[in-house]
Amino acid sequence: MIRKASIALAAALTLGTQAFAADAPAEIKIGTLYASSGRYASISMPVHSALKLWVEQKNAEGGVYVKAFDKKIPIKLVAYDDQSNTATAATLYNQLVTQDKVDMLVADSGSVLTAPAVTIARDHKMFLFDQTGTGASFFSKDNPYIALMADPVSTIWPKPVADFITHDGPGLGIKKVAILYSTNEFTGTQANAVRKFIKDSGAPIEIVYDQGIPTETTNYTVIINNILAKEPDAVIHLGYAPNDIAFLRNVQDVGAKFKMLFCIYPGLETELLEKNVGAKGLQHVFTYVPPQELEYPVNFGMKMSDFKKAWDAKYKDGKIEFGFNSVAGYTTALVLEKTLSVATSLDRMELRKAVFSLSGKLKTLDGTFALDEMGGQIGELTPLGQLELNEHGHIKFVSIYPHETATGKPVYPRP
Amino acid sequence: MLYPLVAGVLFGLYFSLVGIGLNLVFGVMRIVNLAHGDFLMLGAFVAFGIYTAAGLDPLVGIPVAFALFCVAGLLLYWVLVPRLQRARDPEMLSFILFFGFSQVIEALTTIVFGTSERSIPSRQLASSLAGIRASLFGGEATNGPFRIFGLSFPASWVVAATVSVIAIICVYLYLYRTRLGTLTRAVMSRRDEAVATGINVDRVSAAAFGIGLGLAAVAGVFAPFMFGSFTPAFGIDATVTSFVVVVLGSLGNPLGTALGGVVYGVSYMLVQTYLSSWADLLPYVLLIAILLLRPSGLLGRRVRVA
Amino acid sequence: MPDTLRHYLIIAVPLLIVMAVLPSVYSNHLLLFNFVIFFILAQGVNIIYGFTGYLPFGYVGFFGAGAYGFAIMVMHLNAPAPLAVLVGGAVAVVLGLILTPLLRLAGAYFSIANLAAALAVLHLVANPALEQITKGPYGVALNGTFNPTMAYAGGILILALTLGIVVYLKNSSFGLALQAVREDSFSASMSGVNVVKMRTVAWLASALVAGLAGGVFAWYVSVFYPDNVFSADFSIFAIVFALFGGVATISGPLIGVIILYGIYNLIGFTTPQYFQLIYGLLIMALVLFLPAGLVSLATRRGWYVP
Amino acid sequence: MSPEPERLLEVSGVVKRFGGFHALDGLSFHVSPGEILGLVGPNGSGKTTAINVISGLYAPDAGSVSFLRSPVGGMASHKLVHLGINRTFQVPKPFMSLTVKQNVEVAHTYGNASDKALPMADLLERFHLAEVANRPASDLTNVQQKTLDLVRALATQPKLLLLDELAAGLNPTELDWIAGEIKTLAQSGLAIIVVEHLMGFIEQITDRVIVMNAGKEIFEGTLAVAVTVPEVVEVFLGGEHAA
Repeated sequence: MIRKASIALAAALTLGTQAFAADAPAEIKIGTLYASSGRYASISMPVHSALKLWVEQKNAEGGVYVKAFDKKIPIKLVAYDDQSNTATAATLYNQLVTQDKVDMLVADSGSVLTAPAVTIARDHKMFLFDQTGTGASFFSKDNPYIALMADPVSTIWPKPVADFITHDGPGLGIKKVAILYSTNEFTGTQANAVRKFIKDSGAPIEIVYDQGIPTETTNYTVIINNILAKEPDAVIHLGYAPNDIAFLRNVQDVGAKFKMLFCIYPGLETELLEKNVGAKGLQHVFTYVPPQELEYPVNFGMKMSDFKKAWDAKYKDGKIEFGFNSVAGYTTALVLEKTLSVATSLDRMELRKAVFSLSGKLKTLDGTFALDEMGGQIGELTPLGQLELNEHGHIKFVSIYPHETATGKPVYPRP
Repeated sequence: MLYPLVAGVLFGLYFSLVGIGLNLVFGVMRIVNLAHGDFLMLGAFVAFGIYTAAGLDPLVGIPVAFALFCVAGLLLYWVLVPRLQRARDPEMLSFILFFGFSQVIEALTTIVFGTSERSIPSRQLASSLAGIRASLFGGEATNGPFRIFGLSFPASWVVAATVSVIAIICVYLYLYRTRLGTLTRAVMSRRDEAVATGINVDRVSAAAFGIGLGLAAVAGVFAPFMFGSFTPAFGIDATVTSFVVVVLGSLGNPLGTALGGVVYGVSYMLVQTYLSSWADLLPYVLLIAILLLRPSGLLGRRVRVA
Repeated sequence: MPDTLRHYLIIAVPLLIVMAVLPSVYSNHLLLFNFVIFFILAQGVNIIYGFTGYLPFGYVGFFGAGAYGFAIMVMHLNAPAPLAVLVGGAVAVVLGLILTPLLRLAGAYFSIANLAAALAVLHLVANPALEQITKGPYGVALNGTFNPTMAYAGGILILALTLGIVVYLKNSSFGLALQAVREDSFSASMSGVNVVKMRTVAWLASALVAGLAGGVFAWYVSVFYPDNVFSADFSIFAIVFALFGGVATISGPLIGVIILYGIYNLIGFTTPQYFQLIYGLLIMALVLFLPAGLVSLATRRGWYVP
Repeated sequence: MSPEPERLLEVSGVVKRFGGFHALDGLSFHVSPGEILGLVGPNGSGKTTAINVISGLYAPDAGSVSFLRSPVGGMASHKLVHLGINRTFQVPKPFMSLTVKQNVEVAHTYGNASDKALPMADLLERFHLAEVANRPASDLTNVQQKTLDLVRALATQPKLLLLDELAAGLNPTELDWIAGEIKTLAQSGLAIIVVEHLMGFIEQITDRVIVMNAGKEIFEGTLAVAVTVPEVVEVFLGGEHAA
């Protein structure tokens, strides 16, 4: 039944595009979900807000160019609130596909809320634009209906960190490493990757502490003390934003001195972390250098500074943070726009072909868009950087590794 | 070994404060306040507001939050509870009612404040006392780490634990040294007999409800420091942990809650040290074990079984 | 028993037929499937709460255990999906057996302990130490069993089983004895009812249907994380739906699901913003004004509601 | 009557402790079929505890309870019901949301201790509950709830019936009526133990009384004799003062 319906739908669409190019739809329907409340709200809202910003901007210009109909068509964003509830998310994804019959399906943010969409897209043979669901299990050779837009897959994301430690570390005196991670898919996979990269490198690096702790952990005082007891030269903490906030605050509160300290979110959600941890607490912390610090050369869409301006103009109240996730949402939007401009029809395989044709060519404010054969994002790799204070006492990024893009030397040990 | 023990005691004392309001409300009215954690969250917003709007020491938030939520509790009591007490199974219904209420609180807070994490810089807490501390213990007039047995702990933990101890003593004095408190204890141990002897149960209960919410809000003032940050969604976890602490101790006994908090805190820190990834299993296992093996709690006498 | 037959004919059979036919006229099959799941879960809550008075706040534990039972059978033993669903049910029953001591607790204590138990199972399943067995926090992606049509059909069968159990309870002396246990366990045992055995049977029946539902849910969605199938929302929704309609009846929980889950989805589709708020207010209004559920509007007038 | 009638229930040396408090401290007595035995004593002397132990609510900590010559101490209540022991509660505990008929039906179905069928309708009629048979038990008056509790017990066709303050709260007419019914039940061969504060009522119906104090018996015989024993009188007066 379901299959029949979707084949009919696909057939109708193909027919429409080929035979009657003049019969263009009045609008292109893009279906997505967001979480206005609950656990994933803080990562979902910035992504979704960026998508909305793009839709508004494009519709003000009369829509986006759609190659299949060779004209500009306005976009209709069909968005439902899943409240961070995955069962609700599942029915809503299905609603988008079966009732609203959206032309393009975009997942909610994060792996947990993306998971239901993966099955549904596959079932309905609908191509899924996965924004930030980096879960390794989504991407397999037998599932052609997915591509990851904005974040690198978790298995390669931390490569620059591991490379820095194994290549430059021994020279700086880094011999002992501690890994502390939250036991969820996102950070757990990154921890596995770091461990593997370090072990496979053959570098003289010893992992002296390697512990997973529950994602709900909000105090690290005792753990920090335990790590200190192992006297590591570098500490890699992999957790979500609330974990990073609590961890970095506790490091300050107990006055722990780590020679090198890496955390994910000071780079990804710098505004949020600076508000919560304070600039001093972030000083000399190693992190990913987010695209908004890099001003990647752009061949499509707004560049970072323009995007930031547009964002500040639209979201004045500051309730939704500008940061990595908002860039991710906008990147997804750009991929959608570019895809429409090259796809010869809205058929799923054509959409897939179009998305993959962008790989390596599309350069957005998020870096170079590049996919592996299974749809995992392997471009847009975030370099390793270090946070320093500028003359006004505000946070600035110094890109450290890889050397090609480096803007400074690491401060090691952290004073 | 010493470090997790001391940290566990400090952390646990704070959790006694987190749980004590729930204990009062449940003990007196047999009302299960599933929105307890949400009042904690609102207390955190009070502290946050005081700090961001007026730049004041979050400690100022303690009397403000307490007064505000005491009054809110009294109002809420008169609106909700009498209706509930007339029902056949008030305990079970209150469970559901306050679940609905916690949803409403979370939704409204989210609508007003958004979903991002918020916090207050650690050095702001007790900033007004830093000078006093410097003169007493020496050192600079800042809130650097606090040293106990030569080990350093976050100053905010020490402040939170101290306030918790003071709060527990106050509750103890209220229950054992004031008339209203004595009546409260009477209602706790035998509600029907208390009614029969002509105690104004409504007045006693309303007071307990107000004080219970007030204490939750006071605990909330420290939430930004103890949990790193807070969001409108953090209430439910706090509620469950509060239950663990309250059940570990025992109903109606503030000292029991203090003991429950410390036992929870110390065992949490020990598990975190030796079996890190299992730390979150601990509160639940503790709760089930204590309910099955000693349902009256560590200090309790009353047995509650089917 | 003519009543039994009548209940099958006027409630169970029509509902099953409608749910079986709907997919051919309405294409959001997953929404229909979720309706089936919630029919099952709300009736499962009815079995244990409506007939014996234990409010299972951690009911999702059985659901999640069933889902993981299914996943483990498929991942490690390449079991055919229907067999794996049965194993899911069996896993839930085993969990139910392990948790039978909880039935010694009364009222809110039981509910809280049950919630703690569900969270404990979640943290156990999601622990990376068990990655070899459960895939820990990294989530399950099942290959080779995906078949929404069959999974939906399986859901209908489980719903039929569940309705069968509830109709039996409503019309048999066994069900009457259970209600007697709920009302007063002392009087029930002095009526010759083996209280412990009776409520254990009801508890396990309730666990079984939730486990089967979890298994079939896992079959349908195929890709999931521990957080998905252990989400507290399942317990909460099932309880609220059952209570809203009215427990200890056959029709009450069904009406509850149709109305509330219907509204939930309608609000979700049209005005998403204030979703949680409206829902919370609805729950509060229910407790304050209609504590015995919607069906009490009819029973108050002396009408019989099956 | 034969000089030594068969003993239906034999309680000997039963001890029941709650924490350090000895609610029963070596209680011994017996009761025979067709006999009405009164259990009297001041508040806290352990009468209700004795009933609770015999009906299986509590297991005795020491001593033995035997019924029809086999030990039953610590046996689960529902099994005792099947053997033929039943009771009423001081505060009646009907199944509030079930109808009167359903209340009796549960006991009738699950607790029947006899092979003979017992027509439920007759029972309801006899205890004036027929007209409210289809009303929920929560609608009944306190006295009706007490009678329902009794009917519920009788529906299991017990051989031994324990009545815990059944008479409290009844008016004189009701008292006479219920006394008559109890006597009729005893005449049919049922052994009955009555715990009661109303001495007139005890005098009216019992064949024999056990006077209890501090968890054990201090007198056994008729009430008329009991009031002449100084020890008994002292206990009661002391008890009155304390109360």
